[in-house]
Amino acid sequence: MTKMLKIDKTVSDGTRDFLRFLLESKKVRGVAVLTKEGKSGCVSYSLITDPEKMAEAVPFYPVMPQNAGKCLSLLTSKAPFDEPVAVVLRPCEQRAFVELVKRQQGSLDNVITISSVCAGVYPLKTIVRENEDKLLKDYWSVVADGKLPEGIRDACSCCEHFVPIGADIVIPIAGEQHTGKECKLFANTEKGAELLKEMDGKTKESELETKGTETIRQLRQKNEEKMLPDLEKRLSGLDGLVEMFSTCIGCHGCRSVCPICYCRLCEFDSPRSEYGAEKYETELRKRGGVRIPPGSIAFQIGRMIHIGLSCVACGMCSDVCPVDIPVANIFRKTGKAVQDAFEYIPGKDIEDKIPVTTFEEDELASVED
Amino acid sequence: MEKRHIMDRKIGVYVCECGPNIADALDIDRVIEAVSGMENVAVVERYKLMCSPDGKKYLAEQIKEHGLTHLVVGACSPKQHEATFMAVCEEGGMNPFLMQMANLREQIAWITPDKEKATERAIRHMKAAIRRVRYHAQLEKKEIECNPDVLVIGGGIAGMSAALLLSSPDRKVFLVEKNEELGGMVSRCEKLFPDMVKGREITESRVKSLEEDENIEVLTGTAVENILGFFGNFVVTVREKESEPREFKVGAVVVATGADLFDPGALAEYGYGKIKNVVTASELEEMNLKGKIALEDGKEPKSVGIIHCVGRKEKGYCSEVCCRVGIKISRYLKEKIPGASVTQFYQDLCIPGSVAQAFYEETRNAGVEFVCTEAVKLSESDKKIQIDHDGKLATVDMVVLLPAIEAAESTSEISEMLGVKKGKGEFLTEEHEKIGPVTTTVEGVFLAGTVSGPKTVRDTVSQSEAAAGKILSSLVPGRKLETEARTSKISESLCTGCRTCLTVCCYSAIEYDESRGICTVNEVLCKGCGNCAAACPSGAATHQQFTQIQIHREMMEVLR
Amino acid sequence: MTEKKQKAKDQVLVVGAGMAGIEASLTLAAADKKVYLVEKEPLFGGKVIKFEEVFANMECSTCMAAPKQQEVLQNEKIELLTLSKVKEIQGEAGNFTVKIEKKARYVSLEDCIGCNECFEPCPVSLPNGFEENLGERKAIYIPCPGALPNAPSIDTENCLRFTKGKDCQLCKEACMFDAIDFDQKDEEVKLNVGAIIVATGFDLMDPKQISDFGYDGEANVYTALEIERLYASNGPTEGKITLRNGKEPASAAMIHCVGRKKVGYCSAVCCMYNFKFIHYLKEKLPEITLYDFYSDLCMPGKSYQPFYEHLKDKAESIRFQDLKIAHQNGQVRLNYKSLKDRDEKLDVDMAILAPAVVPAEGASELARILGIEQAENGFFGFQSSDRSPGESGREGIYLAGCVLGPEDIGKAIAQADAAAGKVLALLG
Amino acid sequence: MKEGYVIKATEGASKAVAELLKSLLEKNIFEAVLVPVRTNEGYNYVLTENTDLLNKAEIMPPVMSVQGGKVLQALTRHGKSGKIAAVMRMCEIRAAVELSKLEQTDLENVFFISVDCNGVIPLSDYLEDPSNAGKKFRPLCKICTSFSVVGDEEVEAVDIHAATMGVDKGQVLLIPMSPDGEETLEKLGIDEKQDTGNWVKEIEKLRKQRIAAREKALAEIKETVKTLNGLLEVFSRCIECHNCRSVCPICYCRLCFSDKETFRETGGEYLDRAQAQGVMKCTDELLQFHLGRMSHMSLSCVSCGMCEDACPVDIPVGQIFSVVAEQSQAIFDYVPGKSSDEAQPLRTFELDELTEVEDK
Amino acid sequence: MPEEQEKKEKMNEEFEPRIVAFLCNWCSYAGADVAGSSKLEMPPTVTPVKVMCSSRVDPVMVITAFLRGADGVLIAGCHPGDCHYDKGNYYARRRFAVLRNIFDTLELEGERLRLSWVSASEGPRYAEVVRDFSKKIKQLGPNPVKQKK
Repeated sequence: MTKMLKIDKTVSDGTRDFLRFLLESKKVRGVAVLTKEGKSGCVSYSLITDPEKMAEAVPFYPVMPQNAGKCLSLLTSKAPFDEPVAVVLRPCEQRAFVELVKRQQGSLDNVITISSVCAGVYPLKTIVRENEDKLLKDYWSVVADGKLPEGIRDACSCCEHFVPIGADIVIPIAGEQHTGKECKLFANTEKGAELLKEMDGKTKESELETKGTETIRQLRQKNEEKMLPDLEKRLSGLDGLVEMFSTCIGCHGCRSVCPICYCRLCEFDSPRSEYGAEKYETELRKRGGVRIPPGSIAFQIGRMIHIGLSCVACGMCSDVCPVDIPVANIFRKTGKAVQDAFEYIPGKDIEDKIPVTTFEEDELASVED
Repeated sequence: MEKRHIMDRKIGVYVCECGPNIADALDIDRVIEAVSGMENVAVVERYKLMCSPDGKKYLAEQIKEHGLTHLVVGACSPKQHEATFMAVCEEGGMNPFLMQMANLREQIAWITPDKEKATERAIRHMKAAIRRVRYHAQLEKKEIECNPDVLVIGGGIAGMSAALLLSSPDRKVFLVEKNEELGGMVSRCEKLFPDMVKGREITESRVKSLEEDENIEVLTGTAVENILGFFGNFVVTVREKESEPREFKVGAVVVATGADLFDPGALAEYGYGKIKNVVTASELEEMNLKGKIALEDGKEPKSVGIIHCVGRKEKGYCSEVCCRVGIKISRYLKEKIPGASVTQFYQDLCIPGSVAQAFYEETRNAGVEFVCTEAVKLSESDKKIQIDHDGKLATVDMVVLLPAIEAAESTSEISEMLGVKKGKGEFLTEEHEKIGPVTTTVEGVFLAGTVSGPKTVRDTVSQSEAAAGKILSSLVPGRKLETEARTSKISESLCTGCRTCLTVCCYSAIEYDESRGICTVNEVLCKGCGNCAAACPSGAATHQQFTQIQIHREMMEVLR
Repeated sequence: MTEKKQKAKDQVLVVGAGMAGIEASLTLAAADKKVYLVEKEPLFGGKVIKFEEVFANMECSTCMAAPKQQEVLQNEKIELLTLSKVKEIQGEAGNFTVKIEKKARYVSLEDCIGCNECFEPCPVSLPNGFEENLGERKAIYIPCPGALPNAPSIDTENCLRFTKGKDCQLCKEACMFDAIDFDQKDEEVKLNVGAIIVATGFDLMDPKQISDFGYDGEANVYTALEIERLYASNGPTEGKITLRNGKEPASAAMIHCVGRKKVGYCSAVCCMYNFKFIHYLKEKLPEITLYDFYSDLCMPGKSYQPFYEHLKDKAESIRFQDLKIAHQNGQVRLNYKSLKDRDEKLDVDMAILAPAVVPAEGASELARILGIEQAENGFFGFQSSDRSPGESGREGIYLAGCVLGPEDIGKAIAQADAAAGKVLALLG
Repeated sequence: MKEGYVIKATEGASKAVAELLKSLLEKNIFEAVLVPVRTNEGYNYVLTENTDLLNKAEIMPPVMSVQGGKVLQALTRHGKSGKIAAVMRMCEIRAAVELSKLEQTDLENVFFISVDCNGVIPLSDYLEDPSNAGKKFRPLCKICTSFSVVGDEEVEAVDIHAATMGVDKGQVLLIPMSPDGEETLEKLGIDEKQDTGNWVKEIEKLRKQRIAAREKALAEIKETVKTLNGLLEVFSRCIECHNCRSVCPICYCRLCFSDKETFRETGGEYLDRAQAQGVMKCTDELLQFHLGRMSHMSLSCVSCGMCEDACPVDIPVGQIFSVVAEQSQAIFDYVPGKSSDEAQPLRTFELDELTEVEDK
Repeated sequence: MPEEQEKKEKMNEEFEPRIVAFLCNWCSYAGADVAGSSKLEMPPTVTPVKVMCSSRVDPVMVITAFLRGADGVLIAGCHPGDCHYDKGNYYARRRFAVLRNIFDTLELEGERLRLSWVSASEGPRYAEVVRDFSKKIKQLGPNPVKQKK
C-alpha cells in the first residue's frame, strides 16, 4: 500500500494543478514538463518557473519529441540544479536519465521525478501528418477503456517497463479507467510524500498495480509475441541485418536522438572508421563492387555493442528514421538479450553498476568454449 | 572533465579606485557586493591606486596570501596597465595569462555621468571578466632553438652590404648570386649620382671585404632551388650549374635580387631597335665603361637627346631614379664630348632630397638643356633622329632612353618559394610600406633594394643595412626564439583538413600535414589574430586567449 | 646629478623620439640593449602623431604609431627621457659619456594616472602649439587626447607660479594623487653608452619668412600642419575643416614648393601630402573646388603615382612658375605666372602652403655637441653613394630619419633599423 | 552548334548509359564506375568494375538516398580514387566540386557523366508507395533550375552529358563537355552524330518555367518564415535530431559547432534563463543551430533537398535554406560547384567591396 | 489598441538597449579609450568585448548574442587597409556581409547587427557610432527574442 492523493479532474488537469501548486508553494524552483504553445503550437520539453505558464503544460501528451532523459542530461550535465526541480517523464525517459547519470552525463541532485504508468505515444510522423485532435480524442477514450491506443509506436505497444521504477511520484494512466475524471498521485518515496503535503485533494492508501495494469502488461506481452517471430525471421544472421538496413541513408539520426548515445564525437565519425583509397581498392578487387558510403552495418552493430546494455527501448530511433527502418525493434531485441544475460535492467536503480564496468567471478560460463 | 577543474578555481577580484576617477563615478561597494557571491570568487577587495608601487606590491601579496588561481582587476584600460598587472601576476607566482582586466575607467567612469548607471555597467563588466577568467588556461611562451646563419639572395650592392653588416664570428652568411660576377647594376655604371663616385670602386671594395671575410661564403653562378621551413629554421637548397644540389640551414633570408629595366622595344614611338643610335641608359653606360661614347659609325655624337619616363605610363609609376640618371648621363657626355649639345626631354623633374636639386642646377648651368614635354615621338631623318615633342621638332645624332625600372622575372619564383606576395608593380610586398619597409608577412624573410620597388643606391644600401639590423636584433646567436604565447591552435581530432584556416591566414602560419590530413599552427609564425578560429566552421581552430567559450561566457554575462 | 652605471657596450642613446627614434629603440631593445630614448618635448611620437592619415594608403597614423609607443613605454629595456636634451658628450665609439639635461615636468610619471583633472582649474590658457595654435591649452597640459606618456607637464614659461612667482596651487589641489610636485628640479643625467643614434627629425619652414605667401596666421592661408590638425579627429575641431571665421571653405588652393627656391632643394614629400589633402578636403567637403599649384610632380616609387591618379581629377592641377598671395577681408588672391609665362590670378577661400622641410630647430647646436658632419643646408651626414647613409662622420654615432634630409616615413624607418644594425654590429 | 553522339536507348536511357559504362570498362578506359544500383528496396551508389552488376544500375533512381557529393567525399577524402567514371545528377556533381574546394573530395581521377535530371521523389512518399515515383517530386526538384548543363548552368567538372530531354525516345544524346569527354567519346567509335539544338531548346524552355516557378515558390516560403516569430513557428517542430546536417553534402565538419560543450550551461543558469520568460524550451538552441548552419554553408548550398527529405517532422528546411542561399550567393555572384577555380567566397576577399554593409 | 500603442511607446521610452560591441584591440578598442579619456559622454548601452582582430568574430557568436537577447551587436575594427594583422578586417567584412544577409532575408531586423570601422585616434567617431547605433536600436525597440510569444 502506498500513500495516494486523488484530485477530481482529468489526469492532465490534475497533474497541471499539482505542478502549478509546486511552483506557487515554492516547493520547487522549476518544473520540467512537455508544453504546447497555443492550439497550433508544437509539443516540446520545457523548463517552467512561472506558475502562469503552467497553462502550456501538457504532461502526458502522447508524443515524444525528444527523450526527456536526454533533455535533463543537457540541463544538468555541466552542473546540477542548485534548487529543487520537479520533472515529469515517462518510465523509459526516466530510466534513460538514470543511465546517463551513471555515465556522469547529468545529475539527480535536486531532481524530483514524476512519472506515469505509461500508455505509450504515437510516432512523431503520425502526429505531424495526421489529424491531431482526432488522435488525442481516440487516445484518451481508449485509455479510459483500460486498453492500449491504436497506432502507438511498436516500442510502446510492446513496452514491458511501462510502470515506473523508483520515481518519487507516480500517476497511473495505462490500465486506469478514470483518467477522464480523476487524477491519482502515488507518493513512491519520502520526497514524493513531502511534495503532496498541503496539496488539496483526498489522500488515502492505495495500490499502484491493479488488475488494469496487469491486463495492459499481458496485452503488451501479446503484442511482443506477435512482433518477435517476424522480426527474428528477418533478422536471421548478418545477411538479415544487412537486408534490414539496406535502405539506410546513413543520416545517423537514430544516434543523434538516442538518449544513451552521449558521445560528443562518435567513433563512427572519426577518421579511424573511414576507408582510405587502398581499402576501397582491395574491397573492389575482392567483391567487384563496393557500396558507398560503406559501413552502415558496421555503424549499427557498433552502436549495438556500445549501447545495447543500456538501451531503454524508448523508440526515438525508429521515430526519426527517414526510411522507416524498425531500428528500435532491432535494438530492443538485441539489447534485451545482453541485458538478460547480466540480469540488468537499465535505469532501474542508480546503484546498479553498468555490467561492463564491473564483473563477477562466476558469470557467463555459458559463453565460454 | 571541465566540471572538475572549473570547480576548484580561486578567483581574486580587485577594484581600483583610481583615486576619485572610479571611486566617485560609481559605487564600488555595490560592485563588490554584487560579485562577491559569484562562483569561484575567493576574495573581493578595493584599493586606492592599484598601479602605484604599493598597489602592485599589495596585489602580488594578495595572490600569494589567498593562493589565487585567477585574477580580475577592475581598473583603467588594459591598454594602459595590462602589461603592468601581468608582471604583478608573475611577481605573485601566477601565470600572467590567468588575469583579466575590466575597463572601468575609460569605458565607464569617464563616459557615464549617471552614477547609478555607471555602477550597473561596472557590475556587468566585472561579472563578465570574472566569468571569462574562469576559462583562462595557463599559457607559456615557448622557446625554440634557432639557427643564427643567414642566406642573402643576390650579390648586388644590396646583397653585399647586408652580408657585410651581418658577418660576425658566431654567424655564417651565405651570399648567393646567380651570375658569375658580384656587383649587380652598380658595377655596370661608370659613376653614380649625385657625387659622381665610381660604381666599380664601390662594388670592388665590397667584393674585396667579402673575400677577406671568413664568416661569409660567397656562392656565385649559383641558383636557389628551394627554401623550406620558417623563421629561425629554414632549409635552403642551392645548385651551382650542373653540380649536385647543396643543402644548408639558416635562420633568416634576405631577398636582394634586384629589378630589371623596361624594354623600350615594346613602344613604337621610341623606335628602339629600329632607328639607329637610339640607345638605353644602360647601353650608354656600357659604351662609356668601354671608354668611348660613339654612334654606330664610330663618330662622336654632336647632339644628344635624353628622354625620360620611358614606360612610365605603361608601368603606372615613377621609377624615382631616372631623372637623376639622365642628369648623370648628360654629365658623361659633357665630360667626354666637349661641345656636344645635350637636351633632356622630361615630364616632371623628380629630384627629391637635400642634394639632388643642386646636382641638377650645376648640370643645367653646365649648358645642358631641359625641355618639359608631355609626349615624345622619334623618327629617322637622313642619319639623324628627329624628336617630336608636343608638336615641336628637334634633331639629334643620338637619343638615350631612360626606361622604367620593373620587377625582375626572378621575382615570381622567389614569391612562390617564400610565400611573399607580389603587389604594386609586381614587386615584392613589404609587411608595411611605412613601418615595415624591409620585413614581410613571412617572418624571417627580409627585403632589400629594388626587389620591392625602384630605389636609389643610397636607399638600397640603407634598406640592406636595415634588413641586417632586424636580423641582428631578432636572431641573436646563442639566444632562443621566444614564441608568442597567445597563438591559435588546432584540435587534431576535430580538424577535417578543409584548409579554410590556412587560406585566410595572412602570415602563412598554418601548415597542412598530409600524413595526418589535418592543419597545424606554427607558433613561431602565428601572430594571434584569431582569424582562423572564426573561419573554422567546426571550431577545430581556436585562439588560446580568445577561445569560443571565453568569449561566449563573457558575452552571456553582458547580456544577463 | 643622477648617474646610470652599466657596461657602456650594453647601452645605447637614441636622440629624438619620433618614428625613427622609436623604431631604432625597439630594434635595439629586442637585442637586449638598454636604450635611453631622449626627447625634448613632453610627449613623444614626433610629427607623425599630428597626422590623421598617411599617404599613399591613407592608413590611420595613430594606428601605426600608438602600438609602437605603447611598446616603448612597456619595454623595461627602454627608458624614455622626455623634456630632455643632450648637453655634452665625451669618449669614443664603444664608450661615450653623455650628459643629458632633463627639465622638470613637475608631474610625477609614477603617480599621475592621466585623469586630466588638473587642467580645469589652471587659470592660464594660451594657444596650443601642438595644435599649431588652432586650439587652446592650459599651463599644465597634455598636448592632445591620446598623447603619450599619458601625463601632463607644467609649462614654466606660462605657469603663474614660475613666471609671476605667484603661489598658485590650483592644479596641485585638483590632483588626487599628489602627482604634482613643484619642487621637482631640472636635473642632469649622466649616461655611459656604447653608441648613439641621432633621429631628431625635421621642422617645416616658417612661411612668415617669405612674405610672398602672405602667411600671417590670421588670413585664410594655412600651413600643411594646420590642415593636418584641422582634419585630425583628435584635433581642435574634431576633424571639421573650417576657415578662421568658422565657415566652411567653398574653394581651396594647395601650393607646392613653398620656400623651395630659398632652401634650394625639393622636400620630397610635399607633392604626396598635397594629394592627401585633396582626399582630406573632398571627404569632409565634397562640394569644395580645389586647385593644385605645382611646379614638378615628385611622386617617386611604385605606390605614389597610383595614389595621385585616383585623386587628380578631384582638383584642377595648375603648373606655375612664380606665385604671390594677397588677401583682404577673408578672400585670398593668388597672382601667378603660368608655364606659358602668362600672368594669371585666382581667388579662393583658403590657401594651403606646403613649406619646405628644414632641419629641426637646434640641429646645428646638436651637431656641434656631438661633433658630427653637417651639410650647408643644415642636414646631417654625407649625401654620397659610397658611404652608407647612417654614417655621421664620427664612429659610434649614427643617423636616421629626416636629420639626413627630407624623406618619407618608410625611408626613415629603414634608416632607423640600419642605424640600429650598425650599432649592433659595432657593439656585438 | 555543338554536336552530340547518338546511342540507342530502346530499353530506356538508363540501360543505354549502363551499356555505355560497360564498354568504357571493357575498353579499360576506366578502372571502375560509380553508379546508383538497385539493392533490395533501395538504391545505393556502388563503385564497380563488374559489368554484370551494371545490369542492376539505375542511372536516374527515383529517390536520392545519399547525395552523390557525400558519396565522393567518402570515396576520396583520404586520397584520390583510381580513374573512375561517375554518373550523377547536377546537384550532386556541384556538391562534389564544392567539397573539393573545401578539400573534402579529390576529383582529379573522377570523370563526370551528368544526366538531364527530372527530379526525385521524397523518400517518405517512395517508401509509402514506390509507384509514386515519377508522380510526386521533392519540392526543390520541382523548382530546380540547374537540372542540366546548358548555358548558365554549365558546370566545368562535367565531361560527358547524357541528354534525354528534347531527344527522341529510344535515343540518348551523349554531349562532350570537356576535351577529356570528347576524346573518350571518340574512343567509343560511335558513328551517328546529331546537333544539340532540340535539346538546348527543350532545356531552355523548361528552365524558363522553372525560374518562374522558383521565384514564386521561394517567395511563398519566405512569407512563412520571415520575422523571428515566423521562423520560430516553422522550426518549433524541430526536435534537434540534426538529420538535415548529417545528410547535407556540404556540412563536412566532424563535430558541429552546435554540439560543442561551449553553449552548455549549469542547471542554475538554465533555471535563470527560464525565469526570464517564465519558461524555457529545451530546444531553445535550435535557431542558433539553423542560423549558424546557414552562416557556414549557405554560400555552398546546392539546393539538393536532402535535408528536407531526412527531416522526420516535415519542416521545409531545404526550401528555407534555398531562400537564404540564393541571397548569400548573389552577394558574390557565386554559383556553388560551377567552377573549381572560383574560390569559396569566405576563403578570399576583394580590397574594394561590400562598403554598403558598413555603418548600416 | 491605441492604448496598446501607448504602452509600447512608453516601453520604448524607458527601454535601454543592451548592445554587445566586439572591438578589435588595435584600432577600435583604442578608439573607445580615446573617447573615454576625452570624457565624451555616451549612452550606457554598449558593453565592449575585446578581440584581437575583427576577424576573430565568429558569425555564430553574433547569432548567439542576438538569440540570447542582445538588442544590438556591433563589430568594429581597423579601417580597411589599416588592419594590424594585414588583411583580417577584409575577411571580417565578408563574414559580416553573409551574416547580415541571412538576417535581412529572413527579416530578423538585421539593423541590429552593425559593422563599423573605428581607428585608434577616432575617439569622437567611436562616440558617434555608439550614440547613433543606440538611437537606431531604441527606435527598433527591444530584441524580439525577449518578447517572443
